[in-house]
Amino acid sequence: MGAIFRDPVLFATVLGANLPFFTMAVILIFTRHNPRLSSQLSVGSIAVSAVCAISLLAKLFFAPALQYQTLWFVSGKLNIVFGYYLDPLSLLMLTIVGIIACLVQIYSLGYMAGDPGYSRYYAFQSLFAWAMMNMVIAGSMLQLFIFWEMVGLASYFLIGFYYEKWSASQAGKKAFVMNRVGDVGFFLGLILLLLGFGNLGIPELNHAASTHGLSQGLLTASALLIFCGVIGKSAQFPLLTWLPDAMEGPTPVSALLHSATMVAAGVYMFSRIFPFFSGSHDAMQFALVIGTVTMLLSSSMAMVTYDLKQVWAYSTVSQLGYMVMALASGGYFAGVFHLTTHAGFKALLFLCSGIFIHEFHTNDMRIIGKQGGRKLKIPMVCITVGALALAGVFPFSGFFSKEAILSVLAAQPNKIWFAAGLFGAVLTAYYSFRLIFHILLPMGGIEEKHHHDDHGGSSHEHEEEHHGYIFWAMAIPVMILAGVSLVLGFAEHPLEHFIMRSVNVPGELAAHGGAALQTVAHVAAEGAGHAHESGSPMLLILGVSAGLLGIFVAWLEYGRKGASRKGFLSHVPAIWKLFDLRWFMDVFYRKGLDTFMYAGLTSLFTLNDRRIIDGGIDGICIFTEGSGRLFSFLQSGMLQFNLLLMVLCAGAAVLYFVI
Amino acid sequence: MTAMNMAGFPILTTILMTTIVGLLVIIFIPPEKTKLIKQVSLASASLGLVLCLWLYHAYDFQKGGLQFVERVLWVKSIGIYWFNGVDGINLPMMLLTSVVLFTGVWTMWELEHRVKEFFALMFLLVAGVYGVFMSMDLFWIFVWYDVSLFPMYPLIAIWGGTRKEYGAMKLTLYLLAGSAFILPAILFLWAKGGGHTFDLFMLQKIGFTPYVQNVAFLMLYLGFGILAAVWPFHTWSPVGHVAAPTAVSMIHAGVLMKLGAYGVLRIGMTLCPQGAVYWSHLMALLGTIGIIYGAIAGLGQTDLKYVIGYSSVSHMGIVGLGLATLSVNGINGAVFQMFAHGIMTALFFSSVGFIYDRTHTKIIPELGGLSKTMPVASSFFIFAALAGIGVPLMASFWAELLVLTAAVKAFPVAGILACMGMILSALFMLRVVQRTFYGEKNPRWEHIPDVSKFLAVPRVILMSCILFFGLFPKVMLDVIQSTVIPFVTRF
Amino acid sequence: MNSLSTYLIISALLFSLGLLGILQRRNLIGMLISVELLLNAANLNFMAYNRFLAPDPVVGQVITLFVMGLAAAEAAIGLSIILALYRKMHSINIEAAQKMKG
Amino acid sequence: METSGLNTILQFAFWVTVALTVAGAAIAVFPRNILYNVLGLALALTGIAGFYLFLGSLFVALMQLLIYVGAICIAIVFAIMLSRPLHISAPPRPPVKMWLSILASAVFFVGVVSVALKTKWQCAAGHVYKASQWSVENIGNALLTRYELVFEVISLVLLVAIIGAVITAGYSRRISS
Repeated sequence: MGAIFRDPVLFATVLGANLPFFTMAVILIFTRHNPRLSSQLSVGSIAVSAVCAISLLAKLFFAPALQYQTLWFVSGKLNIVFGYYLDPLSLLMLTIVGIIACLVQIYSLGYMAGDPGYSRYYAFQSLFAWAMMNMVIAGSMLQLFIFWEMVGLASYFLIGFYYEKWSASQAGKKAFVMNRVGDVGFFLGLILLLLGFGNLGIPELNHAASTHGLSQGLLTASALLIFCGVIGKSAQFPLLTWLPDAMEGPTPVSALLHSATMVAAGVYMFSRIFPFFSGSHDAMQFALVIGTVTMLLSSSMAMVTYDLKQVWAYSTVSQLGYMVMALASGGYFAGVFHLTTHAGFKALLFLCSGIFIHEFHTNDMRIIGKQGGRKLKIPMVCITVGALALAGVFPFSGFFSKEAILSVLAAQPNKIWFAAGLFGAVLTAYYSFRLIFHILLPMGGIEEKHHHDDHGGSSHEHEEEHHGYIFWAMAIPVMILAGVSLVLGFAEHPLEHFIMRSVNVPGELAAHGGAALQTVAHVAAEGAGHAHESGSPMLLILGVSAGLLGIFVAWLEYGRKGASRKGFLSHVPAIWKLFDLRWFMDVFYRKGLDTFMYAGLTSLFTLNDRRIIDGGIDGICIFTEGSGRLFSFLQSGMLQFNLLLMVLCAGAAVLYFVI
Repeated sequence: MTAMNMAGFPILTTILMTTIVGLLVIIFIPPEKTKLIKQVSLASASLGLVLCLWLYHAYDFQKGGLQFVERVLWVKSIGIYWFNGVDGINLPMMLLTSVVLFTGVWTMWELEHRVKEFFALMFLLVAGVYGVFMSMDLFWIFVWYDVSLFPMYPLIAIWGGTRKEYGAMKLTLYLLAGSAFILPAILFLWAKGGGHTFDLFMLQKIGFTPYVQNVAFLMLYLGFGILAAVWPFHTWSPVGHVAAPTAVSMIHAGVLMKLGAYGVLRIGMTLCPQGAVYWSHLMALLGTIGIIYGAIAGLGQTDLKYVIGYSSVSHMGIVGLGLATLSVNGINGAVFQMFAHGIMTALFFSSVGFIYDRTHTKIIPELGGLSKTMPVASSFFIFAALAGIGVPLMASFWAELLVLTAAVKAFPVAGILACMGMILSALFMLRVVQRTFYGEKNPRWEHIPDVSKFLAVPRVILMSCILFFGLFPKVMLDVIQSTVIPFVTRF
Repeated sequence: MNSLSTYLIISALLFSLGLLGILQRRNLIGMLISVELLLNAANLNFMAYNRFLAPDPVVGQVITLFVMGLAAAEAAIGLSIILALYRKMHSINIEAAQKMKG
Repeated sequence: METSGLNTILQFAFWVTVALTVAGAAIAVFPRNILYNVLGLALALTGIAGFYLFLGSLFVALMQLLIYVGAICIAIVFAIMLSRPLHISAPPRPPVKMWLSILASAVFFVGVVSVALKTKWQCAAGHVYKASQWSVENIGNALLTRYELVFEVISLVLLVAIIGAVITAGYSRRISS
């Protein structure tokens, strides 16, 4: 224990990662009935965590990867360790999580104000922050899995935050169960590794994979199984439908968990053991296919929905698909970089949408547009910034990361992935600007009769008047994120250097971790190198034009004067319906669950229990009882008759034996 | 037997005596003085708890083996010993028993109907349970085992709920049917061992022939398996639990079901290692079926206690699967799961019991939206449900991890199927949670008060137990494996 | 005359008479009387075996005494049951007591 | 000669005892008046006490008289007085039951007698008949040493039986009143 206080780095890590847990406990046990204090505690502790994360990043920026570990328990030959692993990737992610969680919690001060479950909300936010931070800096895959599950638990509680709403609790359940499906694969993969390799330490795994310490079969099998976890958590095909449903939660939750950090955990885990995955060509190809399919499917869904949050949810899924594509095609840095920028601008988009939703009490972009959404200037500007970043327009952060991904994809021998990536970029730009134009340039202008006018004055005054504190609590985080989205892209090279740097630092970890990282560097450099060789100007032009093309199409349909505002897909109702119903995936799951599980197995088993097993037992009982009844006729109650029989029998027996 | 350490002070007998003295004192208190009866019960239960905690603390796991041994020859001609001792397998069970008894007594604080008889019978039941766990003599194990079965009938039939006579009768008949397998098996082993000792460890040294081991193990497995709700002998579990009053469900599901698994481990696998190897596939098969079947059948239930009953079937399947692997991790996990499930299911039943006391219904569709009116009581149930799902950092997660790891190694197909059980258990627990606690506020329950601070204490104790052993599994695993590691060398 | 079989036959005769009484009497007290006969027949056997066969002279006598004690106890209990029964049913006819009929 | 004379007397006395006993037993069983039955029983029991004398045990014979004839018969008489009035005549005996009972008893009698006669009885090793060993002192000695437990158990049983009898008889009175 003393070591924690002696080592400032360890102290900051432990404090930053675990403070929210105690906050949660304190809120749940003591300050439930004092929402104000609860929120202050929670925001305070997450601020401390964020500061810890930033200072760790600053302090360890040039330091080698650090590993702390202690034995958790031993069972047989299994040594389960608990530890923290601080390398550039985890530090980066820790900082992202800390900052965004902090911003979102500040934002929630406004958004959730007056909610009856205010304290509960902050308790679960703290639970999430704790789990997510611990997951990020976990030293072993098992520990990662544990906090991965805890993150899912926090997500379950936060999605179902409005538990009076059936759809919300249903969505929470769906999220948890679908995640569980993926997690079981993950779990099995871990068990396989545990049995085949015996050690789940992240550096050890990476090292073993890159030095062929693992047999190819084991590696592929476990990589594929572990990838199931990514599919679940990062909502990849075929488990992607929980994420749009998860939008039932409060908007800040969607921003934090279901776009910026938690769902990115899958991608993070992928990059965490990237050398391990890259040891298996088959697994990588599988991931590439899954990522591409996900990206395209969810983009298509985003094109038809009118729900603000749903658009961003589908978009999140598709961007996660992008990241998986990048990683699966060897673009370690591209994936991580897109993860970083995406966290920023997608949180931004959600938080802006949250302001609209909070203001207009609807999720429908058409109604928001009509009621004067564009009059909310700060969120309108910020959401446009976010959309530009998402669409990959220079100089916003999304541009840089998307270019990085496209260059990696272009380096793939099969150009189909690159084409899919480009197509995805077009779709992304299209659906995000479809939304922007809906709000900015609503059909038939702004209806002047919306309820805000009753108070008189513009909506801006209204904001000042009514909820100054609330509005600014929401606006400031949004503006900070917008600023970040604006500048983060320019930090590409320092970041790349930082993420890739640890390769060149000979530290104590070089012994077992160095080689792993070299592989990363090698693979990544290869990818980047290819990209650059294969003509970056060409790539640049293609990437930018894809984004612009999407925006242009959106403008044609929704933005320009006299536009139909229906979308080209509305001409083909079948496809519209297909996209709108999520390619019938939900229908399929629902039907499957209902017919196979509930109507099939469950009722069969229940029937079996009641009729066959219990029936059999009861049958035995009835037989016993019946035969007892039968023989009870002998029990005439006439004592002497019984005696007589007894004596006669005894006498007869004696006679038989004697004579 | 070199590792056997004689105890100076007969701590185990003292623990047993806390219940028996409690029972006697209660018998001599006039029935009107319910408050005094409850206080005496709680005092004797807490004395047991303190002694068990001390025992747990004092057990030297580095040395391992049987400790705190008391061994006195009782009947010379057939070799019955008063032979008690603890090792890493029964120590967690003793702790579990004391915790569940303590919280169970506290949970029943509001009982009004025939208080005296209730607590007297409950202490008799627990005396039997303690006896089985601490005894190392086959004769005494069987005697205590039956002592623990007998009070179940009146406890359920008098204080029970839904279809109590049927439930009580079914449960008792099932369990006695189990006894009918166990007694011949014990006598068979005793006779084959020369007929001059019931001492478990003396019999162990004899080394039975494979045939004897196969037969005896199967009988013991079936007999004890009924109590452990091994599929297809599980149907008493939902029915019996539905009928039983809260504390009885807690003790029964929490502790008594563990007697079954413990019996298989303690008698079956100790005396018949070859038999265990021979039947391990059967055990793995039934365990896996139990895991899947319990979860799926639980999906369709509408009675809260039925759901928990089926979840117990599923969780005890994990124990069965763990034992079947005959490996360090599997048995570690199985014993740990026995402990974790005991605590968890006690929490389940105590929260359901509270809800039932207040609302007088356990039917899920009638309950909906309970979270609004009783947030604390609901959170206890939800916590238990999460533990049941196997959320990490709760005790049962580690148990499942260990068992599944061992199972995937020993029986890959069964292991993978059992993993699928994790999905099902999540689905079915969350479904119950959703339907019972979430949704619109139900006007019918609007004026029902939430759980009071006083009655929250036992539930909080159980919750903290789950969390403590989830965060620090070492505390338990060190103890368990000190015995399990030498144990598995004989397979 | 003084031989084992004489005594055995006498006791068998007494026993059979007692048996007959038990089987056909409906008066409970009559049945009790017959039971006394049965016990005495058995006692006589014990004594006779002891006298003619056993090595230890005391054992048969002790058993006889024991049986006598038991018989006294049995008579006390039996008679009190009869009295209780009579108060309950106002009859001591065995055929009236049929509550245990299955 | 003297002994043969004594023998004759003894033999005569023996057969008289047999006759009395069997007659007593018959009276105890056959008459329908319950009081006659008790008297018959007393006669039969006295006869059996006589057999004990013939067998050489004075103590047991005395006990027989004391306990059976003295105590039990009197108790039965009391019971008769406390229960049904004697003058109420009982319903007639059903003949089927009667004959069946006689058949059963006869079968039993024949069976037992044939066993008794067919068996070749052999003395146990060490069987010596010495009158001194049948003395009261000897029995008293044995009862308080080797058969101490038997002695105590009898007294305990009697105690319990008496308490039980009191409760059974008294309890029913409480219920019926």
